[in-house]
Amino acid sequence: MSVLLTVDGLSKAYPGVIANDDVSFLIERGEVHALLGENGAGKSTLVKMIYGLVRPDSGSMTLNGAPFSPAEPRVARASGVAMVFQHFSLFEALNVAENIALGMENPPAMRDLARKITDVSEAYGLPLDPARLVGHLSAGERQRVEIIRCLLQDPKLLIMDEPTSVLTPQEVDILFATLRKLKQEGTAILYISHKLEEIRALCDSATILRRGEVVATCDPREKSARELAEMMVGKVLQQTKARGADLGPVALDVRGLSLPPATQFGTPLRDVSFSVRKGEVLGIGGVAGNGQDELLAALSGERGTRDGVFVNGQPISKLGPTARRRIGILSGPEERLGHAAAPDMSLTENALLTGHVRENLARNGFLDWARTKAFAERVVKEFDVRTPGVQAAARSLSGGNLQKFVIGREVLQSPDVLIVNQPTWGVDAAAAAAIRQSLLDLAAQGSAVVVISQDLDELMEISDRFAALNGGHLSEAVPAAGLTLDQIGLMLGGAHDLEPA
Amino acid sequence: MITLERRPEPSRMWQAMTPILAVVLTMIAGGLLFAVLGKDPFEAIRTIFWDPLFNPQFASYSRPQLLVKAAPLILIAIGLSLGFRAGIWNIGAEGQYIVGAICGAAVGLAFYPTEAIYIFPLMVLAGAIGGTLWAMIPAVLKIRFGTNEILVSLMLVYVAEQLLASMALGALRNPDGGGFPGSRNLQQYPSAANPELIAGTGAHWGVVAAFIAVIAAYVLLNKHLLGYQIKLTGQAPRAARFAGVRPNVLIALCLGISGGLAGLAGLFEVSGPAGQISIDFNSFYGFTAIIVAFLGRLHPIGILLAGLLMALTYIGGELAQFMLGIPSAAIQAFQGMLLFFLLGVDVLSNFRIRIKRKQVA
Amino acid sequence: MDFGSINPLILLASLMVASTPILLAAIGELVVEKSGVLNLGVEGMMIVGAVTGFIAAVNLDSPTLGFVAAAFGGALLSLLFGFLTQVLLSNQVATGLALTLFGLGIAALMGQNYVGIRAPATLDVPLGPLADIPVLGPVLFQHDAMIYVSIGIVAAVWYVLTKTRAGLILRAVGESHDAAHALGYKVVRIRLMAIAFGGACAGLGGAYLSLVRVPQWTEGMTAGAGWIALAIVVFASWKPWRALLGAYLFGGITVLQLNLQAAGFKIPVEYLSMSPYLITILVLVIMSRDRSRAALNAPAALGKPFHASI
Amino acid sequence: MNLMKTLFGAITAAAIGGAAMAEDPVKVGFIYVGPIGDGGWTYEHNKGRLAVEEHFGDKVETVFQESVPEGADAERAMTQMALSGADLIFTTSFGYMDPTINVAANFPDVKFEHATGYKRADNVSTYSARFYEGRAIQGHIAGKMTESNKIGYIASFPIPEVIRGINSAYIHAKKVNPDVEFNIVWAYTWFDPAKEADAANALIEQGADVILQHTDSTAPLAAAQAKGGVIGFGQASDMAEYAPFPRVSSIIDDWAPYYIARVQAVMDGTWESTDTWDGIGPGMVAIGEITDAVPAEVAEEAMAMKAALADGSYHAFTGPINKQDGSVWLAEGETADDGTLAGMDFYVEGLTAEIPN
Repeated sequence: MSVLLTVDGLSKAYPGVIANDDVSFLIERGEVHALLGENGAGKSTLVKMIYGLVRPDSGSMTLNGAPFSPAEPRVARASGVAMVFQHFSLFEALNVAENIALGMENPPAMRDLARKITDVSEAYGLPLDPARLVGHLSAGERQRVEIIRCLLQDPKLLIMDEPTSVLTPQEVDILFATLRKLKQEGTAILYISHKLEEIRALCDSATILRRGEVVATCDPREKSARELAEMMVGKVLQQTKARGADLGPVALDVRGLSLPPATQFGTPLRDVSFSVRKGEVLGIGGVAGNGQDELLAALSGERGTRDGVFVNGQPISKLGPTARRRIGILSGPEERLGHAAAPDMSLTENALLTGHVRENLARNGFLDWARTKAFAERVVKEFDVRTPGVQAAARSLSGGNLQKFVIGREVLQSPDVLIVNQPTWGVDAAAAAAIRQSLLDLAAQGSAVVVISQDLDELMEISDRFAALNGGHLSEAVPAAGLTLDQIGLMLGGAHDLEPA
Repeated sequence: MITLERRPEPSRMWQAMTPILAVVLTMIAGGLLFAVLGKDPFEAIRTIFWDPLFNPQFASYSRPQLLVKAAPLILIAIGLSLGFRAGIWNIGAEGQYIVGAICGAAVGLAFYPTEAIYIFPLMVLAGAIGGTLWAMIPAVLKIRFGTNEILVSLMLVYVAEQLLASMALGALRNPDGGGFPGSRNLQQYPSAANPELIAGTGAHWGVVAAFIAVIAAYVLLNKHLLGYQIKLTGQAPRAARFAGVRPNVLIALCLGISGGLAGLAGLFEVSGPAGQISIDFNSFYGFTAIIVAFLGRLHPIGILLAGLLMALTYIGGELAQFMLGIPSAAIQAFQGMLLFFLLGVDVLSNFRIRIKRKQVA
Repeated sequence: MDFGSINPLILLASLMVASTPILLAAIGELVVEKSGVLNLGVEGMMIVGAVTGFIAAVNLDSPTLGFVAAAFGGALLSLLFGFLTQVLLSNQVATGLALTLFGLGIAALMGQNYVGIRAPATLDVPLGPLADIPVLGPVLFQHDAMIYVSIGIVAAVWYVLTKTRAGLILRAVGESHDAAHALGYKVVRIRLMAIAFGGACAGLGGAYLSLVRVPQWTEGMTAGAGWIALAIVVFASWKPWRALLGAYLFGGITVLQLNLQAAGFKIPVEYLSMSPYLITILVLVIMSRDRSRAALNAPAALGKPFHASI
Repeated sequence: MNLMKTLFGAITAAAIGGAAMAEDPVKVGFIYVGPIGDGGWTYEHNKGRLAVEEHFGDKVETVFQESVPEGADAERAMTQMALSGADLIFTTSFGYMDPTINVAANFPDVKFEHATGYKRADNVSTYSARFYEGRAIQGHIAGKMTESNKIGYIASFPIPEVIRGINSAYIHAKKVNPDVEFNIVWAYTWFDPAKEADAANALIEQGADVILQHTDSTAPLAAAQAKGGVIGFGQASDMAEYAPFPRVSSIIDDWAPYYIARVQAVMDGTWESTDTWDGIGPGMVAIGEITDAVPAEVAEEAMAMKAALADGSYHAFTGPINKQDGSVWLAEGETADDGTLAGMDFYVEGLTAEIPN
């Protein structure tokens, strides 16, 4: 094997943050190279510099032995570097072929392109219909669009940013088969992830980043997942404390809940039924875009339904979020900025967002800012939110700190029922552990907790029972203890049409 | 290379500084414009900004006139600002202003020549209701069908203008006016008139209403849950629904309030300074108020100041026209510049400007 | 007094003339909105186009150069809007309104010495025998060049938007500027180009008023045409040929209304004058009733500010 | 209000105190409803202002404010002008009537002249022009010239001024051509070039080969020219740029003689509140050159009518004239009184349309 890409001393600083500090490593031809690190460790910035989206402050790169400093993605693509994004690079209202054409330098005529898409996608076991609107595709299918887009350009280096976060275990297998095939063809792959088992299964070497610096380079197959994790985090991890609470009567009961999709490209809920008892944690797994947002909206009261939701035996389907909060049903949506919190508002104002009902922050509609501030300060203190003060705008906080604030805001209101969606998404490991612990503690105090998550490890760690959401259907809830990954994969379903070719 | 870097939080210093900076820049650019037109820029700027306030020849008259001119702008802009903050774009205040004036005047004229104390209050009510109902058309269409309120409210301005012409020539025409268009003069009908309350101040009921609106909006936005919900909806609509705000209620409320205030402004204008319904009764107040709302950063106090500033440029502009012979077009362009600068320099409160040396590729 | 005295074919011919200014402005705004930008300053750009076109045509004694200058003037003014909204990230609604105010003022200033002057005549396109075809000839083949140019622009916009890579990129930028940016497209630059194109088209529309339809320069001569153009873009659900239909429909109502009066029909003029606006509202309602379809046609990023945060 | 009056009185007295001295120029103000650049109504008033400046030279100073909306803004514009020391203020739109009266009450020493209104005071005169006299001549030429016997009329708003013009033109067209028909389009605007062009086109398409207009832009003339074979008339200003064809003549508002006379009266101290309604005779209404497109004998007849109107030997509304419903308005030989004309709200017999409302 020979060296394809060298990265030498790259640095990039943003106001208040050094994203990359003197980062160096190299990638060989036909190698799957992992870039490992927590959220905020600088992985994304690094690959954006390789892809030409961000210019480094200092440092240099070579590709195929020649100096390489792409001024824009076009240049990077012309040099044989392709990238599959984690977010934000598809256009929902355009079809597959148009989306792919947009990512190519010199796309052939649409008809030829469509044929090529069909050919290539079948050759790599990722079937795609070029005429479909991307908005109508599942998350897994969307990722295929991105991968095919890259493959059509015969890349020498393929960058993949967290590709498996939206896939079922079966889909992950198919993806890995594709990547191994590419590797045999001599394509190098730069694989970004924080999922250690995947990296151990797939990658030939790994560069580990922490706070923008390279802390280690190793062969991941020779390390245990725990060793890798500790290199990533830099300290010994604490396990979530197990608990053994007694379960009370049914608190939240959902029977035959159906809901049309909120947007054209959303997923409807189809006849969803489950119940949660006091003191119980129900984990709901599923791949993104299978109805998670809709389920949260139906339970939080954002979207009323005709029927189907009961709390302590009383129907609440028609109640709005405020009325539900009054009777103790609280929730935390997935999107921190813009849904759970208003980005430009202060923490105090964001405390008011859900807190005014149960914390008596308003009288006859007139706000009590002093009490609100006190409540915000309590959340900050008890959930260890790192912030200059409660007057800081929500968007000025890091993801983990804001998530702690958002979850803490709900937990401190002592809900009878708490529903959260992706409570630790994009949060560093320490904060994630703290959030999980707070959910367990809440259940231990007798609240019913529903955790919707795409992180199966997380669900296995804290759930009493587990159910899977697939295409708007919810599976039967089963005890979480003793479930195997294969069983979960089958529950998550949706894999029947994805067999490798 | 100059790049913009988003500040983690808006800079309070720049928020306060940018309006002043904008006015200064407008003075410079406007001065250049006047100089190109062959006028003395310093004299022009002084005539526009200084003379209406302090020139002994005009000030005692012009100063109260600032209130007269600013009151409808402020009243309308306050209503609009609530909607704008919530992301609800009522561009048709001009139409609501007209319809409010028509409804209010119609009520007053219906009583003519009866003199009674209840007539004016009834007119005020009718004006507010007229404006509100006119604004409820885009509201209902948006709620029911998701129709874009910008375009509907805008189209309704033209419908209202036709309605005004029809009223001035038809139903509300002064029967003693010798067939000329226009209604009876309400100023000359004591029970329906909106007179100057304290002589020499310019303050009529519309000015009082504008001040009340400023205070009410300030309390609403800073001390009341509804104001909080309005702000929340504008900044993060999903978060607002999550917080329990019902978007449809808010749409109806914001459009209704802005329409009602615009209708009130129309009524106070028609029964006071303007005096009568005529074909050209509306004089762009509804559109100018949009500009005033943004000039005031959608903040009640800001709008109060912006309305006064705008009125100053109008009155000063008038003085500049006949004292210095500056064409009214130049004054209009000058006002356009003022808004451009205000909109442009606002970037400083949310972004930091960085100058970077170009890298050697 | 009979309805038969209104010849529908002649009506068609004159509505084409009446509609061309708003058609030009609308097709330009359509491209702007397809790129995700809402420019409410169409009226201002039109009137600046009207005056620059007129001044150039008079001084250079060439209507053609007048139209070129008008396109240039409209584009220049639109780039002021572009700079404020795309570079300084100002609010698009307010900036558009300010542009209208500024445009009306600056146009009046520029045109002060051009009142009461006649524009050089624009010549009809010599389409030879085509023009002599009975019935169709006068309707379709006896117009000035700009009518054909405007239809040509509509066809070109349709072709570019649906059939070419440039159009695909433009739609992509209007759909999701973040995704387009991630793929390496210069969102701001593309939008500035779209804005300039919109300004140029609005300028042409204004010049059509001052050089062909009226033809003379007078202050405020656009008299609200720019606002109609905005409505037509929505009426057309962002589709070029439908914009043509919408513009002709709107022009048609105005012309028909005047024809009915001229033919002696007793019609309530004020209420008929309202009808184009009311019909536009009705179409807006019908169009937006089917929320999913409207959502598909509307550029998803319309009016949203873009700042490359990475 | 009283306090205001004294206040203003004091200020004005101070301002005017200087004006009494002989060497000080007389300051004359003009309030315009539109931009000077409208090429029509305001444009002609401003020409009157320029004529005053030219006539008196250093002895006058004129100031003006254009595009002043009717209503509150007008009142302020007048007041500020009075405060700046104006001795005489012309307010040149009907909608300024009440504001003029109000402001005049506050400035008893300033003279006001309000155009086209009917309210007067000790220091407020009114003046207007008998445009219908010009319309009579237009009607005559139009009746003679039309071959299709259809005459198109672009009207602005249904007010007495406009209705009077329609009647006058119709009576005189009918007199020379009994088959003549009037097609009337109400544009509901004083000034919207594009709409005026459309209206002209609609009328021409309906067969009209003569277009009369009571709106201010040249757009109808341009439309007539584009169609070919259609004639029109200049309105408000001469619109000579369309002569000799399609513009065959014009009615010109000529305010200069009146303005000069009134300024002179202020200078002489002879100014009194009057009501002036002048026509062709005193030159307030001028008839633009009749071009060669009009046959010589028609032009001669027109000039004869002009002379008769000017010396008062002929009145444009001379009986017998019936109203549209057939009832008698003017008996044989009877002429219309100014009161009826001022408030005219009916068509004469023969016009088939209805006045909108």
